[in-house]
Amino acid sequence: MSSMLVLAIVVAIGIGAFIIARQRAAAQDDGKVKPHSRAHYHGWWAFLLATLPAALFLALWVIGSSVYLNSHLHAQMPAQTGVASEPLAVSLTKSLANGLRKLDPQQVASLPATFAELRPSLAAKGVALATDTQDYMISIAAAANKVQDTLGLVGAVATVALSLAGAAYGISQVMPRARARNNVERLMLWGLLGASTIAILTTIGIVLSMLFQTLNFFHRVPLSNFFFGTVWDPRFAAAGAVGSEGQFGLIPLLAGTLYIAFVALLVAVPIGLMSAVYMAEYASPRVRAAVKPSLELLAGIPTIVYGIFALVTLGPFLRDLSAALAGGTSFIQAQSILTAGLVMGVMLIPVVSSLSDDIITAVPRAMRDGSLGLGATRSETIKRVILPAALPGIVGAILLTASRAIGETMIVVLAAGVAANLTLNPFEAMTTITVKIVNQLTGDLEFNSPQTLVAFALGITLFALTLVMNIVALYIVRKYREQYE
Amino acid sequence: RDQVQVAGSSTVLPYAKIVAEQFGETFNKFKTPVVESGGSGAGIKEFCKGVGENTIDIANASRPIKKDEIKSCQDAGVKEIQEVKIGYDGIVFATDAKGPDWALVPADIYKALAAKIVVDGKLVDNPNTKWNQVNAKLPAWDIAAYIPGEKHGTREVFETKLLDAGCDKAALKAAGVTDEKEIGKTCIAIRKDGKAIDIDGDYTETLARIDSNKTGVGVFGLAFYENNADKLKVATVSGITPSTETIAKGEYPVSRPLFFYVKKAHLGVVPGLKEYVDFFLTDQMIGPDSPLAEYGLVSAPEAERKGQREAFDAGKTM
Amino acid sequence: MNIMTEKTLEQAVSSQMSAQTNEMIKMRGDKVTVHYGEKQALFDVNLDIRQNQVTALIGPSGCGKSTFLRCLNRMNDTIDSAKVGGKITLDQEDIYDPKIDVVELRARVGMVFQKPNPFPKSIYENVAYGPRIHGLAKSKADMDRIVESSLQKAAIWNEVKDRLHEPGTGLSGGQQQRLCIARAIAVSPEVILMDEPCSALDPIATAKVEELIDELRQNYTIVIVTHSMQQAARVSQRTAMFHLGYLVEEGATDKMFTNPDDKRTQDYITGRFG
Amino acid sequence: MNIMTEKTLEQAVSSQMSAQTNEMIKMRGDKVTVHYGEKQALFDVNLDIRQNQVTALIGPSGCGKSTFLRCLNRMNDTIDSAKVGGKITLDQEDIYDPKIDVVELRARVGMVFQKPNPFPKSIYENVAYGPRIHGLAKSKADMDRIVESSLQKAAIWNEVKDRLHEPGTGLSGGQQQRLCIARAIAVSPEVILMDEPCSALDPIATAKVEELIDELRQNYTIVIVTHSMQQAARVSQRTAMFHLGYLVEEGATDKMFTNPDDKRTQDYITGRFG
Amino acid sequence: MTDVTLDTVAASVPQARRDIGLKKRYAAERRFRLYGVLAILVGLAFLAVMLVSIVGKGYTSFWQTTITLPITFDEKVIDPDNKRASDPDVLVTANYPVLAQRALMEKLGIDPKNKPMAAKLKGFLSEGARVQLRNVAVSDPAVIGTTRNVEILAAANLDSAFKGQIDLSVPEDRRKVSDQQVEWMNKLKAEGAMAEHFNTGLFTFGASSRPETSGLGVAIIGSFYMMVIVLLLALPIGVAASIYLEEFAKKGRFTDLIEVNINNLAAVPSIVFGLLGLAVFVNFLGMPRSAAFVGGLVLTLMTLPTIIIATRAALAAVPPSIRSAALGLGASKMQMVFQHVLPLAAPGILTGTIIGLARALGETAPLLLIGMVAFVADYPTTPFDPATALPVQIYMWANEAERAFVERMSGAIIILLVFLMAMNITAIVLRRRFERRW
Ligand SMILES: Nc1ncnc2c1ncn2[C@@H]1O[C@H](COP(=O)(O)OP(=O)(O)OP(=O)(O)O)[C@@H](O)[C@H]1O
Ligand SMILES: Nc1ncnc2c1ncn2[C@@H]1O[C@H](COP(=O)(O)OP(=O)(O)OP(=O)(O)O)[C@@H](O)[C@H]1O
Ligand SMILES: [Mg+2]
Ligand SMILES: [Mg+2]
Repeated sequence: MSSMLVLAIVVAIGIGAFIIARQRAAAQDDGKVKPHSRAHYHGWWAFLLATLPAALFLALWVIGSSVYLNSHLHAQMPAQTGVASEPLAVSLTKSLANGLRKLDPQQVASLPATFAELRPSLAAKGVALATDTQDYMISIAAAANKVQDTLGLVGAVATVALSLAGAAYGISQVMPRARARNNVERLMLWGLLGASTIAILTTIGIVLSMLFQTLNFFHRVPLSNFFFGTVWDPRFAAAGAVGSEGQFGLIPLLAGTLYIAFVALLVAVPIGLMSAVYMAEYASPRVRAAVKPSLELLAGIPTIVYGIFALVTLGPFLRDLSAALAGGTSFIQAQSILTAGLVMGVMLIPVVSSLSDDIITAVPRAMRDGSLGLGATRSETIKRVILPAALPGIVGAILLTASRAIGETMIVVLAAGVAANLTLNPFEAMTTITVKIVNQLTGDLEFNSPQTLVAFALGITLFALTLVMNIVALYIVRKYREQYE
Repeated sequence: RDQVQVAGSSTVLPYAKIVAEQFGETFNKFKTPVVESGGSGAGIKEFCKGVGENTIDIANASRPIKKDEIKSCQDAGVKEIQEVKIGYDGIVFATDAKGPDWALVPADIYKALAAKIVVDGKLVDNPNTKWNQVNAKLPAWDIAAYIPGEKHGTREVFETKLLDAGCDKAALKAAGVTDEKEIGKTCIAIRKDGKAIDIDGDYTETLARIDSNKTGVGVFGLAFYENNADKLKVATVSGITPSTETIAKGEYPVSRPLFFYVKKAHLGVVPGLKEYVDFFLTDQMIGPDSPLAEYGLVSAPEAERKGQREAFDAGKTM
Repeated sequence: MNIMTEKTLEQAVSSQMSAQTNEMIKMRGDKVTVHYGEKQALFDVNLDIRQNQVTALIGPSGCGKSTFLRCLNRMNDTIDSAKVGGKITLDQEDIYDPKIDVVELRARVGMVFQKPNPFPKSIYENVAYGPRIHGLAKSKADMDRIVESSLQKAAIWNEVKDRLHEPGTGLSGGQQQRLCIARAIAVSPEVILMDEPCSALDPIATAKVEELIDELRQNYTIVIVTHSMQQAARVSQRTAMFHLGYLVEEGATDKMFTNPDDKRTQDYITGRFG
Repeated sequence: MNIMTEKTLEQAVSSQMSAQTNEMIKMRGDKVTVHYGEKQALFDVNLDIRQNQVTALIGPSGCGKSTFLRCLNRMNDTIDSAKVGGKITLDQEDIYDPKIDVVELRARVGMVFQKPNPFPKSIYENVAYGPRIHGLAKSKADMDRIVESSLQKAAIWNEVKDRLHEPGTGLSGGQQQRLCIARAIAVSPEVILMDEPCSALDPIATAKVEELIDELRQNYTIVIVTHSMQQAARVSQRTAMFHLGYLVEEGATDKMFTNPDDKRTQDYITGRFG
Repeated sequence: MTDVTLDTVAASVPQARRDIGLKKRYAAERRFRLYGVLAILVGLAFLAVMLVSIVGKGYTSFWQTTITLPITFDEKVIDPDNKRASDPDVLVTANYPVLAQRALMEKLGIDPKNKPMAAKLKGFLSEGARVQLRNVAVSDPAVIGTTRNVEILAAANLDSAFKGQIDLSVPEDRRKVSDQQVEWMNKLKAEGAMAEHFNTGLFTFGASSRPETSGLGVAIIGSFYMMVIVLLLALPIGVAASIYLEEFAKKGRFTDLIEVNINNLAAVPSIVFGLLGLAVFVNFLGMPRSAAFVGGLVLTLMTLPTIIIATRAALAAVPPSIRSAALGLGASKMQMVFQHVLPLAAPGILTGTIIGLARALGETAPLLLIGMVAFVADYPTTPFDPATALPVQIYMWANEAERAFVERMSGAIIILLVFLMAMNITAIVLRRRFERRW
């Protein structure tokens, strides 16, 4: 909390610096020398000088002092910690120290010697502590709190001093020819750069949050079993029970993922593309304005609704239809790749159509004129000139669609089921990687068994898969983009 | 934090919800506990993260906590865990309400759903395609069974109490499978030709599947069946009709206990935690006439409930 | 024409006779007006295009040269807001007649644009595109022949004969423009319209294209828009001067550049404005 | 300038003196080369821009006129592939010196583009934008004065004074172009660069802008790119002829148009090419 | 002369008309066009089917049956020892259901001593009656000792029966509503005491295990918090990132890397973002579970790629002439971007943002892992309190055993779709208003 206060002080100093610097700059403008930057840029520069280094220092100081405290606590731990491990003892002490902060000052002044005595007063303040917190930790925790207070105070003073120094420097920098605008803009640029790295940080975060469990999984299940296994049968994690060691073959899931995505694309791409062509090339602006958002609504319907539709309506319909066609025995199962692909395809129509529509409209008019001027009909122009020219963009759109298809869970669960088969028959059930990620994570399985951990391995595999797909997409787009223009 | 936080099994969730809601209504000074769904595994994982404000207080589980899990709990400082058994969940077979009556024995289920069975002394891929091939008394329906998926605790019960029980081990041995382990495996291997369909979702999904395939057989929780008795017809197993009574008496063979686990370190610290557990354990909640029983929980026998209350009050940990 | 009535035949004969006196009239604009939405861009333009001659349209920017040119093969149809009035005939046939098929018309009246716009396909495919959609080649060999002769007529065959299957977009600007001309020739049009065909080219490329236009005149009727009077003087036999949407003056190029009737033409040519 | 050393001061004085003999040199290009990626677009161009004169850059399309113009206020910096070599000075100061702030440079060397490009804001805001970012007005009244005088200098005040707060995009093409000129004047530049400022305008609007350019010459140094020799002849005092990236010839406009030294200039002017 | 004329006619008649296969080509043209129309019709037909099935199932959830009963707030039942002045808990814990039960029996003319008859009343009134009556008594203690008409919620099964959703041909022991109850129901209906009203509870109640007292209150607040957080974070960050990538970054490896990254993040299954949120925000940074704030952060990360992709396209579409104009006047690049380019790109940015928000509004999976798929009955006061979200509530209701929840689920889907449509319309309207005018 106190670092928040310090931060507030720093900001206040910054505001002061802003006002002073701006006034100074305005006063200096006597019309003789043309000032380089406008007054408020000087103000902002002073503000930034007063706040940024100080805030940065504060952040480092806070991190540094917690690292220091940690090692300090480690050093203080007796050889016999009395609990399972030393790190646990340290963390117990830390929570104890945090708890002590909730107590009144006089209570802190007269801390009881044993944890048993201390616990009720802490519990009264709503502090939950592990029962095997040891007595010796009380004194260590109290001392640690003192150290922390001192560190905090030093840090606060230093931060404020730094801030004041920055403000003073910033104000002293105010001169007609000083390039305050350039300085401020350079910092803004850093800010923008920072924002754009969030994508990378997210990726790193995703990989890191799955990596340890993935490694743990591969510790127990050999790589080859996972990547080349053709049977997915993880079994329920009944430790010691017969047949508890399952098989974790990726192949059936991968095949299912690709197969279902393929069928979905088979539905979404022709329909979406033709809709886009019609909207871009034939439809009047009024029709287009009505149809485009309507189709986009398809993408907004929660996927569970599609799933239920497949489960309750479409699946049985296809089954009965096939029964009627084949005279008795149905060759389409109620839950099948076909059903899932169909429904998912419908959901993805707007993704294809909206993106392709934009891309087709972006094909230069000169291409269209060139073809029409030779006496080609509209459709000939579209088929032979516009679509080939728009191909890279369309490929990109299709890949994005494929990514969405790969990532979809609910529809697959309800329409194609969860059985990991390996089949070529589109009328049978199959399942996908994403489905298994969700199910293995949310089941009744033991949480640190391979059965659950495999979800993380699947997650990373899928992540790598889509990454490769996107690199390929980028490559294709680049390669073809160079061709026209 | 002024609110009890619960996470875990989605089987226990409806019960915990009822208790939480009534708890909130009865004890005006406490907020209604938050009950997360997400599966026993995920619940216990959160439970075992450690002690303190940003960890949960209770993990619901439809299976007992595993040794490994207790160990990781302890490694994280969660030393004292109190186990509470709230009752039993009956697992029933049901078909569409308009169909004929069904009477099953474990052997039927084994013969219908196992991957391999012994025919004429040889172990072969399951050739049965209709129920009446398994047992002449059953209707001539195509075999289509909706069984719990591998993520469900119910699956384990299904395997041990039905498949394993219905498996003719002697015949297997005679057919040349001698290794004990191999026998165990063969007994619980389920056919993968689309006749046995895993359901990873909830029972609503199974119901929807039966709705759309009137000759399907589904596995449900007793509670779910009772809530949908107008659409479903339950099958007897070994001649016993499943009901709270027959399960409580131990006559109906397929049931499993339901649990929750309490973090003792949070007792008396998180407001309402102790009261919530106490409230849960009253007969008013889990007794034979309680709302939970009405919803479908099979109450534990009187003595067992009393034992649970006493053990909790005494602070017995695992 | 195959459904030509007695009367139109008569007309054709009579107009033919008048043409006999000097050159044959290939296309004729009669009180052509064009509106873009509210705005009128052309006012009652009457202009004849003579067979096997190069007609140049000149005038300051925005005067309606391109607009008139695009009326001649109904490329204005592709602009929603454009409305064409008056009458334009090709061989005495009204091209805005509903009976007229616009696809067929454009096959007869080809167009080359200001910026070379080859399709992102191979050189061969660029030229083969038109014959292919119109089904002009009976066989592969036939097509090869059409492609070769078109490229030869467009004076680019020697430069590309070894790289027919490389992309047309890889050529230089001048080559691209000649490729576009070859593409237009490949469908054997009767009239070729060119809208500032050299404005994106460097002087050397321009010279080549101008030479080519002069040669093409033997077999085709050509209409060219240019903002360069020099170019008009070099390549055309007849010149039409536009100003603010009106046709100011029209006549033999020699006369136009030496002794124009209209003051505005004189001012424009001598650089008083534009 | 405040950090001017003794030496540069000396230089300045001496060059000032030499300029005294005829006109003062405002900007000077010294062996300017420009590459776009691999392709060289300008080759060693040496050209002086004289104060209070209009310098016209002419030459066929693609010869590098715009490229050279854009070097003069470093607009080429915005094209990633463009590399500028050689030296360009403004009042003897190297404008490509790292010490020079490019924003400040552009405030001194303003630019007007081929297509009028007013901001989609009100007329007033269009003109006030420059003074505002450079902090040239102390008060609202001050700003009003700047806007009015700029619009007056651009000879458009009478046409817009009643609709200052209507969008600038609602004006006609010629008015828009004069608005853009007013916008450029408002920041009190020393040099104004114009890249084909009339090519999108009709003859009447063109005449107005040309008149304006002639008036502006009293207070500003002007460089204008035009593809119309007529225009160059009308508005400029000096003309520079470019061809294929080379400066072919440079001199007083009268002389260039009557008696050019270079064969190419002559050919171009008489319409032999371009 | 004649000869000559004929000759010239022959010459002037244009070369014999070539056969360029027009008939076939126009047929192809028509076919192609037809495919386009068909494709659009197929899409729209699916939309119609989905909407009809959702609305058809869900519209009844906007009505709820209530029974108007004259409740006597009997002091003997509520506060037998007259201690309510000293102990406010008395009013809270009183046995209110008895009051409702009594009133109902009176209304139906059942003798309270007729125990078997009285037992059949079980499941007639909602258990929520307790809270309903308690709220009346607590807010206005003066009511005690008087009689007042209160609209008590009917139990879910009765509500379904009233709406005609229960098949009465099923044998009585297999259905949830007994014949006797149906008879009473019809009686009350005839008297006008039992009627359907607009279901405000659907919008105001929190989660509940009873269909009739469960609503979307908590979910709507949770979704609202999350949308605000996503808007406040994802929009500025996304726009900043796009500006950097589109306007400042040198096209090269770094931009390629970010571009691939962003496209890939758009394809990552949403549950993976949940894993990330759990690991980073809850476990590493110690933020609370089940909180809308964490949900908002997770959805922000999920939405960013969409916003960035759309914003970059919008920025790229701003004409270069505007950029040159600003630069030519001596504006710095920052000034150019923020004062000219960004305002002109606003419509495109808006569309992208709203599309991103719409997706975020419909996501369940990432919320599962951070504990937002939960039973939450109390309203969250801050974004740090436990909350749920609209799609979560839909998902949870879909998994309920009681059938009355299915109806509510469809109702919730309608509400979600209305929100989505509202967002889309906002996007279109805003777009029109900001539409560039150059
Ligand atoms: N698509 C259009 N919509 C509206 N107005 C148009 C359109 N095309 C041209 N115009 C207007 O019609 C008039 C004539 O335009 P046109 O393109 O024919 O001129 P031009 O003589 O070809 O000029 P340039 O030499 O610049 O090409 C101009 O005022 C122009 O602004
Ligand atoms: N951004 C660019 N990238 C690559 N090449 C360019 C670029 N801009 C211009 N060029 C090339 O540089 C050469 C000179 O171009 P510039 O625009 O200066 O010609 P110009 O004399 O202004 O012609 P015009 O009269 O057509 O405007 C041309 O060959 C052109 O293709
Ligand atoms: Mg034109
Ligand atoms: Mg230029």
